[in-house]
Amino acid sequence: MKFLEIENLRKVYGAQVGVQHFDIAVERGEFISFLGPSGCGKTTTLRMVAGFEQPSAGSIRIDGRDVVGLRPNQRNIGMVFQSYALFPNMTVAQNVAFGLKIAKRPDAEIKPRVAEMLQMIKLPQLGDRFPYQLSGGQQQRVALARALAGSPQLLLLDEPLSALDAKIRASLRSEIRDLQRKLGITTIYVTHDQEEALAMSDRIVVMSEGRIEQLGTPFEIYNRPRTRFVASFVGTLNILRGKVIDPAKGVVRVDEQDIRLDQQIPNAAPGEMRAIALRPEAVTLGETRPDRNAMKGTIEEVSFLGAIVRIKVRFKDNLISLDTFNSSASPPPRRGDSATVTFAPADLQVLEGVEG
Amino acid sequence: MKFLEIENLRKVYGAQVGVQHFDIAVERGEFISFLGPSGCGKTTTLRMVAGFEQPSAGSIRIDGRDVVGLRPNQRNIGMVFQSYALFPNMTVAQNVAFGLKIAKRPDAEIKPRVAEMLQMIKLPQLGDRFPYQLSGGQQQRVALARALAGSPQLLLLDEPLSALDAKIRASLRSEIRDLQRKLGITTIYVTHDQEEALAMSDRIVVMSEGRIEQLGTPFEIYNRPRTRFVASFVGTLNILRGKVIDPAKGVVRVDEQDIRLDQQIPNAAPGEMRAIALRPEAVTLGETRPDRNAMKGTIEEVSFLGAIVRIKVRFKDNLISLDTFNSSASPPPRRGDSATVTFAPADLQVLEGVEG
Amino acid sequence: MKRSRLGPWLAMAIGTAYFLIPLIATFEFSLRMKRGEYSLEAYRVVLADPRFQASFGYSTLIAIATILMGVLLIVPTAYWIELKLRNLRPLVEFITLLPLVIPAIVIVFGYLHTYNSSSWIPLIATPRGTDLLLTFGYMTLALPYMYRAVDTGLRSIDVRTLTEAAESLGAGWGTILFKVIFPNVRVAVLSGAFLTFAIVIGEFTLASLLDRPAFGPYLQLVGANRAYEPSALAIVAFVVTWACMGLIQIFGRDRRATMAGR
Amino acid sequence: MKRSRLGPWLAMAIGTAYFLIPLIATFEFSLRMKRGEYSLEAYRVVLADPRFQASFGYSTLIAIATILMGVLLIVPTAYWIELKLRNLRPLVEFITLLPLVIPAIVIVFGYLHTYNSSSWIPLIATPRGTDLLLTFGYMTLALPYMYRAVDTGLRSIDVRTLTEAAESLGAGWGTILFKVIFPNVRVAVLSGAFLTFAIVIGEFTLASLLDRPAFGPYLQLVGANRAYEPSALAIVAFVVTWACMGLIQIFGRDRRATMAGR
Repeated sequence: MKFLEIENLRKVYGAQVGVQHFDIAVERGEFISFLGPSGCGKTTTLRMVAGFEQPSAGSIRIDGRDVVGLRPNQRNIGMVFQSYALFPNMTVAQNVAFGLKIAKRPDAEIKPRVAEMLQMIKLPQLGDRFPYQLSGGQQQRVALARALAGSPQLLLLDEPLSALDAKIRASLRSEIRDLQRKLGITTIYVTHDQEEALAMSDRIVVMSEGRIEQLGTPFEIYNRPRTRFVASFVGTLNILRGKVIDPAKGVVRVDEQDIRLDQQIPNAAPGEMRAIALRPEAVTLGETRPDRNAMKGTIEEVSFLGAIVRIKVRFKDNLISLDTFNSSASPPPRRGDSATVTFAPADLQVLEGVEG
Repeated sequence: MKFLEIENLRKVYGAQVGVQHFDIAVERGEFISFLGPSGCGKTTTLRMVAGFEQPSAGSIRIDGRDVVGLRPNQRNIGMVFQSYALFPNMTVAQNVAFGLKIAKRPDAEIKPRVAEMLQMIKLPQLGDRFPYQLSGGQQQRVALARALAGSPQLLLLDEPLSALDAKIRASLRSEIRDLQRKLGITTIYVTHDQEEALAMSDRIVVMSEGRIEQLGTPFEIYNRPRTRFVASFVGTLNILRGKVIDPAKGVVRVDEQDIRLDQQIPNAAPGEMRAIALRPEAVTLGETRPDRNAMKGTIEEVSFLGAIVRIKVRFKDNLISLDTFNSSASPPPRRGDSATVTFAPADLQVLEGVEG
Repeated sequence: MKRSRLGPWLAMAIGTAYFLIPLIATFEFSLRMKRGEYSLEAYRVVLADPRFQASFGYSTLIAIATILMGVLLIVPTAYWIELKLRNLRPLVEFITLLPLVIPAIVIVFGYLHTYNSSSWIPLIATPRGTDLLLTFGYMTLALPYMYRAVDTGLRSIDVRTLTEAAESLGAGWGTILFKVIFPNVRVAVLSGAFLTFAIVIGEFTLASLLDRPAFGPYLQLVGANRAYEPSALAIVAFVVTWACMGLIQIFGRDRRATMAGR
Repeated sequence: MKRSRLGPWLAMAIGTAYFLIPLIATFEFSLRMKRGEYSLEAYRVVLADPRFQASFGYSTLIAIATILMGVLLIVPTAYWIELKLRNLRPLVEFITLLPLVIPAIVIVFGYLHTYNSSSWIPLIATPRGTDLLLTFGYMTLALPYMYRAVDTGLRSIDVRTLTEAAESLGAGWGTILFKVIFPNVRVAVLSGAFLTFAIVIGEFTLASLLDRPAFGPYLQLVGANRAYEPSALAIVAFVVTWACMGLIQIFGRDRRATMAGR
C-alpha cells in the first residue's frame, strides 16, 4: 500500500469535466509535481486532496484512510498558497503558532516549536514582524513554516513561487526541496512552470485537459515524452519537416540534405512528409563525425543568453535552434556565417501523423 | 556625431539623486539596453529621453537636435509601455492610426500604412478587434505597431515584456529584435531581466544607484564584468573562498586543494583569504587535463532543468555549481556520488577586497 | 456548520423583505382608491395634477443643471488629480466625502447666511437666484457619488500611461482629453449622472427649506393631506429612481464585461 | 497648455470655496449674538437648552442601535457572499445601492402603510415601535455605506484564501470568523459605523415624518425660530460630523499604510 493513493478521481462542473481518470500512487516522502497549462485540472486535483473541493467520483486515501468527505480541518495536511495567505492581523510567530494553538498544544511546547520553525526557514529574528513588513519571498517562507509547524502528513503547494521574482524563485525552489528532503514529508507541488517541475520533483504528473498525459521522473518526461503534448510542453523542440526517402533504413531528406534516424519510420511510404523532433541541446556546431548527421546552413540569429548562447541555423525552409555554452575565450559566431550542425541519429524522433 | 548623444545627464528629486553622470553615444540603428535592478534610474533616464521627465542638468541630442525642453509630442519618438497602454475605446486599427491622424496624414495614406503595420506584427486580420479582445502578447505587438506607424526617429521600450508569460516573452523578444533590425530604428530598451538584455542588445548599459556601472556588448558585460556589481547582477557566479599560497604565481588553496590562476594576485600576502569568481558554465565534470584545475568533491544536488542539468558539488566549505547539457543517452549523476570538477585557470577571477 | 449557513441566508431574507414588503404594501394600497376593486385611479389623479407636472418638471430641470455643472467641475479636476496631483488624492477624497456627513440642514443654513439679501451675492433675493443656490446645494449632495463614479472610471483606465502614450504619438492636451480620456470615462460619467438625477428628484430637505416648488416637497404635501395618492406617487418615484438604477447597472455591466475581457 | 492647467486649479478653488465660505460665514455669524463683540454666547444658550440635550441624546441612542443591528446584519452576509456566493455579488450590490436612490419619503410611506396600527405588526401604534421603525429606516439609509465599507474590508484581505488557509490548519468556523476574519475587517466596520453615526445624527426627513424627537427636527425648529442659535447648532453638528470623518480617516489611513507595505 502506498502512502497516498488516488483512484479514478473525477470532478465534473455541470456538463464540463474538470478532472477525469486520475490515478496515482505516491510513496511516503516522495515529491510529486502536477505540471500543466492553466485549466488542465492540476489545481482542482490538489484542492480535492486538500478537501476544498469534493470529487464527483473516485477515492483519495492518505496512509490508508479514505479522506473523501472529511472537512479540510480534519485531514492533517499543510497547504501553501500562491498568495501566501498569511493572516495580516498576526505576527510571523503568531501565524506559525496558529495551527498549534488550534490543536490545543501546551504553550510550553508551542514556543520552542515556533522558534525551531523560524530557524528552519532562516528567519529566526523576524518572529515579531507583521506579514506586510516582509518581502514576498520571506512571506512565502513563513507560510511554509506555518504549514509545516503542525507536522502534517502531507504538504500541498499550489504554485507557491508564481508571485515571486525569477531570482528569488530559483533560490526558494532549492530551499523548499532541501526542507522537504530533510523532513521527509510527502509533497504535492502544483506548477505550470516546467523548469520548476523538472528541477524539484521525484516524479512529475503532466496534465492536459483534466487527464494525466504522462507520469514519470523528470529525466523520463524530458527525454522520452510519450505524447506530442508532453514533448512540446516540456522544454523546447526543433521540428524539422522532411521527406521520407527510405522508411526501413530510417532516412529522410530535409532541405535537400539526407539525415539518418536510428529507427525505422513506421507506416510511411517514400515521398511522404514527416515531422521530426530534435532537442536544441542535442545539436552541436562543427565537429563532423561519421556517426553523426551533419547539415550545412547559415547562422540566422545568435542570442547571447549568458551561460548559454542560442544559435539559430537556417537551411532552406527549416531552422534548427541549438544551445552552446558561453566561453569567455571565444566569442560566439556571427549572423550570416555559414555553419555545419551535427546531431546523433538517436536524438531524432519522428512525431505521429503525416505532414502536409 | 552620433545619432543619440546624452551628456552628463542628472536628475535629482529633492535631496535624492535619481540619475547622475550619465553619458552615452548611440549609433544610428543601434539597439541599446538599460539594465539594472528596480530603482537604479534606468526608467527615469528613458523617461527623460521621451520627455516625460525634465533633467536637472545635462543634454540629450537626437540627430543633432537638443530635445531638452521639448514636449514629448514634439520629439518624434515611439514609446512602448509595460502595461501596453492601448486606447481601450479604439479598435486595433484605430490605435495604430492614432499618431498618423494627429500628424494629419491623408486617409489614402493612413489606410495602407495601418495594413502594412498589422502585417508586420503578424496580426493582419485583427484590425477590427478591441484591445480587451486580444491576449497580452498581441496587445503588446499592437502597441509596437502603433509606436512605429509614424516612423519615429527613436523607439523607446520600457520593460515591454515584464507583464507577459515566460514563453511569450521569449518569442516576442526575438520578434521585436527582428523588427528593429529590419527597420533599422535606433532603440532604447529598459529591462531588469539580464537574459533579455543579453539576448537582444547590441550594447548594454548596466546601471546601479543612478550611475552607469558598465557599458559594453553582451559578451563583454558577461565575460569581462568591470565591477563586482556587474559580475553578480549579470549571470550566476560561484564564489570560492581560498587562502593565498603564492601571490606571484597565482596559487590559492580552496578547502585543502590547490588551484592555479593565470594571473598574479595583486596586493596579497600569503595566508590571506580571497574571494574567487567562477562561472558555472566554465566548469566541467570529469575530464582531468594537465592544463586545467581539478577539485575532488561530492555531488550535493542535481537539478534537472530540461536542456541543462545543474549540479552542485560540495567540497569542505565551498560549493561549486556547474551546468551540463542534458543527454538522453546518459542520465545525470546522483546525489552523494563523488566527483571531480575541472576548470581553466583563465576562467578564475579574483574579486577585490580581503575576505574575513 | 448548519447554523452558520442559516444565519447569512436569514440576514439576506430579512434584507430583501426590508425592501419588498413596504413596496408591495404601498403598491397594493395605491390600487384601492376605488372601493371594492383594484384600479389605477390614484395614478390617474396624481398624473393629472398640474402641481405634479410642474414640480416634477422643475426637479428635472434642476437635476439636469446639477449634472451639467457637476460634470464640468468634476471631470477635469479628477483627471488632473489622477495625472499630476496624486498626493492630493486622500485630501480630495476627504473633501468629496464631506457632503455625506454634513447634514443638508447645515449646508442650507450656511447658504442662507452667505447668500442672504444683505450679503455680497444676494442669491436668495430672487427666485432665479434661489434656484441657482438649490442647484449648488444639489451639486454638493451629488459630489460624493459623481466624484467617485468619475474617479473609478479614470482609475480603471490607467490615465497616466494613456496620456503619456498619446503624448508620445504627438497628441496635444485637447486631443488627449476629447479623444482618449473622455470616451473612456463616458460610461462612468453617465452612471454618476443617473445617480445624481435620482437623488435630486427625491430630495426633500433642501428644497423645502429653500422653499422651492420641487418634487420632494410636493410629495410631502400630498402625503400629509391625501390617502391613496401618496402611495401612487411613492410608486411613481420608485419607478423613476429604479429606472435610473437600471440604466446605471446596464452601463455598469457593459463596462464590467469590457474589463473582465482584459 | 497654460489654459488647460488653470482650469483644474480653478475648479478645485471653486470646490474648496463651496465648503469654506458658507462655513466661515456661519461661524462668524454664530459669534455675534452679543452686540458689538464676538462671543460664544450662542453656543452657551444652545448647549444649555434641555431640548438640545434630549434630542442629541435620542439621536445618539438611535445611531448606536442602528450601528449594532447593521453590523449584525451585514458582516456575516458580506462574508458569506464573498466566500461562497460571488455570483450574487452584482445583485447584492444593486440591492445595497437602492437606498441611495429611493427617496427617504418613499421609504417612510412604505413603512407607514406596512406597520400602521391596523396592520399585522402595528409598530407605529406605540412610541417604542416607532423608534424601532426609525432605526430600521436608518439602517436602510446607512446600508449602502456600511455594506461598502465592510465589503471593501473583506475584499482587501482575500477572504477566500485566508479561510482556506485557516481550515487547512485545523480551524473551525467559529475560530475563522473571530480570529481571522473579524480582526481584519474591524477597521472597515468602524469606519462604516462612524459614517452611519454621522448620517443618523443629521437626518431630518425620516425623523420629522415619523414625528420622533431627534436632533434633525430640533435643528430645523431652532432654525425657523431663532437668529444666532441655528448657526451655532450648525457649527456644532459640523464639528461632530467632522470628528467622525476624522476618525474614519485615521482608521482608514492606518489600513492604507498597512496595505501599501505589502
